[in-house]
Amino acid sequence: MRQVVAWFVLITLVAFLVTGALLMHPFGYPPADMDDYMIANSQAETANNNVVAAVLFDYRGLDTLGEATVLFTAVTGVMLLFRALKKREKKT
Amino acid sequence: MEFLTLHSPILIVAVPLLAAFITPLISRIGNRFRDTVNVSLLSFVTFLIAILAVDIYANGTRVYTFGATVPEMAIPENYMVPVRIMFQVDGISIFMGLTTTVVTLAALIYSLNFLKGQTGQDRFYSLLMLLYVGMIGLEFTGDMFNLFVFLEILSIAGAGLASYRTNLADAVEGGFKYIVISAVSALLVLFAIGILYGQYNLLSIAALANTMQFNMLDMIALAMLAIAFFMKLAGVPLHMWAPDTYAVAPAGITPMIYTSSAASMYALYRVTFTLYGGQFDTMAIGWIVIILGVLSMFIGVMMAIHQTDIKRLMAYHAISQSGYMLLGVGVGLAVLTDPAAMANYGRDAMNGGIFHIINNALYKGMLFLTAEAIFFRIGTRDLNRMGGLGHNMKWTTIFFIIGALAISGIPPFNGFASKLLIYESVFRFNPLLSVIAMFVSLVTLASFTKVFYSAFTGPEMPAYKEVREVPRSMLIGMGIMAACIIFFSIFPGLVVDTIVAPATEALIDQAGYINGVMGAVP
Amino acid sequence: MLSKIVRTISNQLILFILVFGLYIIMHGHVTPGGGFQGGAVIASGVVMLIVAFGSSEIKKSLRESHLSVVESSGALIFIGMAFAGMGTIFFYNFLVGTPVFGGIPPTGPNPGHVWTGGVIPLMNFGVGLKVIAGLSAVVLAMALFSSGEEMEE
Amino acid sequence: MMQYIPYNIPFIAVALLVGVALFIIIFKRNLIKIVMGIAILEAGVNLFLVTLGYRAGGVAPIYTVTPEGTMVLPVPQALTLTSIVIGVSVIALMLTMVMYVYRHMGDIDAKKSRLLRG
Repeated sequence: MRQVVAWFVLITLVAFLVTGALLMHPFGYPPADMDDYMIANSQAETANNNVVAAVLFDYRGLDTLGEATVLFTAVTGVMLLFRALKKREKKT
Repeated sequence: MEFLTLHSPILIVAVPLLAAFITPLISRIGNRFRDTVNVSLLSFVTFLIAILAVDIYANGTRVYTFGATVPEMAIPENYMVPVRIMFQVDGISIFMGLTTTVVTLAALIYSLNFLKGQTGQDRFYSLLMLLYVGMIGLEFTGDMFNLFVFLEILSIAGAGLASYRTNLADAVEGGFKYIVISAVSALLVLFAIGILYGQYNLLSIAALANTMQFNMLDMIALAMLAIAFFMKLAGVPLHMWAPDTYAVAPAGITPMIYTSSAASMYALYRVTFTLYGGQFDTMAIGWIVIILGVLSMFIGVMMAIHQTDIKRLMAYHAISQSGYMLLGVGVGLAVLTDPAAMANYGRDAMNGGIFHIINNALYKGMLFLTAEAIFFRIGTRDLNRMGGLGHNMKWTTIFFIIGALAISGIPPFNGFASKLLIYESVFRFNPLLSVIAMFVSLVTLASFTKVFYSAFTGPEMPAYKEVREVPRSMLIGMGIMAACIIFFSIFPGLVVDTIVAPATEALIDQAGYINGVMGAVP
Repeated sequence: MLSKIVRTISNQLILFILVFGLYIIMHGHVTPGGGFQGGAVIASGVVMLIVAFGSSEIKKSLRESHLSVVESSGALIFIGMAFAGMGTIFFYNFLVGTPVFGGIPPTGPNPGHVWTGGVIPLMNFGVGLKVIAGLSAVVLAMALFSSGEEMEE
Repeated sequence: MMQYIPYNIPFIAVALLVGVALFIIIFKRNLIKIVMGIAILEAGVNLFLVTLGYRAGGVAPIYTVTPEGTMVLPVPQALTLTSIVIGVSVIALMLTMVMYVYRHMGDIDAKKSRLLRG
């Protein structure tokens, strides 16, 4: 029973995804209002030749801060788990 | 002061972030110093959020664009779409922000004594701050991709904290379950963001809502977003991770993970109301939300009855209470396009559902804290092995009674205020739903009466003769929440008028949200 | 620990990996690359050392508490640059037009100059430090755990 | 719809990749395989993001000694970079937890665990 439900869910999801893929804009011709602004203005506004770096650290700087935070969080989490426990803690 | 008001939206996120980054450095100076710094920084953030709240209730939505020359200038000069990331803080955002901050402050103070003498404290506090950053950023942001990033921060921090007690197999498994669910739901969100970005080349929520065309692809994206956030908020039938994770998370963290589910609920509301505001078949979607809410309510409470682990029991009640919030807001969603019904009862239902979020975060959080206090003293979560604790743990007993009465909707507590709003308005929508809600409330009362009798009353058990009251910081943590509950119980009308009604208004008023960013553009 | 040949070669290679990684970090605003990519390159060099010498040998020279300090300082440099823009607004690129990294490149294709980019090279540097320390710490901790040794507190 | 099919092969590849990943996550019970499934899901989503930004005949969006011509979109590349780093972080934490589960259980089969069975 579980298997049947799981297969049903999976096939529905994949069917949706393939339909979505067929409905997307033609590959290679995306709409580009926001990106064109960045390509045109990154040199003047951020003094930057690398537009991707300008997007990462200036236009979408908070995302990169968040991304660095995610990495920090994961490292802190891994270190928290791998800490050496004291004898007293191990008992409970 | 003007500087603080102007920059408060980002300072609220950046100051705890700074605290998280410096915690590994300053803990080399000493544990007391680290605790002092963390508590004072979080108190400063609480002050900031109060300033921001006053400003927003007086002057309306605040937009803060990163890296621009003026905070309100979301769209560059002579251009028609927003390019930079912006925070957009309106009534519902600040409402959720207040909830999160109160719970976090209580949890942090509670943890101070709880963790004394254990290993890994600096990393624990660092992650606690990061979990707060994740929640508050998710609530403030006005950008879809930014929302995804903050969702990941809160998931990773929550999972790391949930498996804090690595010596227990259950703890690691609960954390693993949480992170698998979080990763899958976050990737679904990212996929939906990709679909929206591919069609409109926009990432800002307001700009997307402005240009949305509601074709087939948008509906697929909506379905993905809804499934993902529903998974994160632990509604039935995607609730299986919640009891395991809530039960094993250490003290203070369980209320915060629970609040992060509420933040996912906020994200769900933000997507359905603001991003897709009312342009789809609201009646059908509203009914789906209502049915899922009623299912969560009913199944949650039924599963809770026969639990013997006190925290699992409370976790199932948490699922059941989420159902009330979904029910209230679902009724509002169902009649969103019908102004007469909206004015008649829809607004009240949404008020009730949203008021229930903060009430529930407070009393559910406090109940989790009392359960951890018991665990702290007697070392078990099994109800059958408890008894007679009321003799020695007087304050904990009082806090438990307050929480239990509030969650069961007994007048005059705040749970009754929000539930009454839901009952009344839902009754006018569909009487049967209201009856089910009342029934669930009765079962909740029965279940908590059972817990109260088996844990606190009865003769003093010989094994627990030496049990003392928990240390002071834990009492202060619980006391902060109890004080808020009592305040909300005495002045429910005031609270609904000042903070809940603006939140409801912000959800309904999609045009206002869009104008906050796109205002200058014809 | 692997054979002497492997150890000698990785001892020599690590220098080149360091230089290449630093180049990628410091030129992130002119050519493809940046803090994350360069940091990952150097962290992979550390992984190579762990494989060649064994985790317990590396643990003696690369202490986990030091890595944690480096990681925190990298994060602080990054968020500090963001805070420094707060005279105008958070994340404002306040160094554009100043002598430090402030040169504005001509519009359109050009040969590229290192002293451009405003705060971006500094942020790249901070992120680079963070990624090096963070990824090395994770790999080292996993290697130590699977070889049965306890971490230091 | 039909006229898009030759152009949209990358998107269909994404759909199939995500389908494979969902299959693994739903049906496999080995914890390492679940982690692998999530890694594949991430790869699929990253591929989706980066294909969104491709412009026919475009060059990389970096002005340093670049040929003249249209540039591909920079934002999807930045988003992909962010999402890759996030993916690495999530997988690192997951593998840590799997290592602990193995230490406690001596096994990484979810059927043998009390909590992970469901």
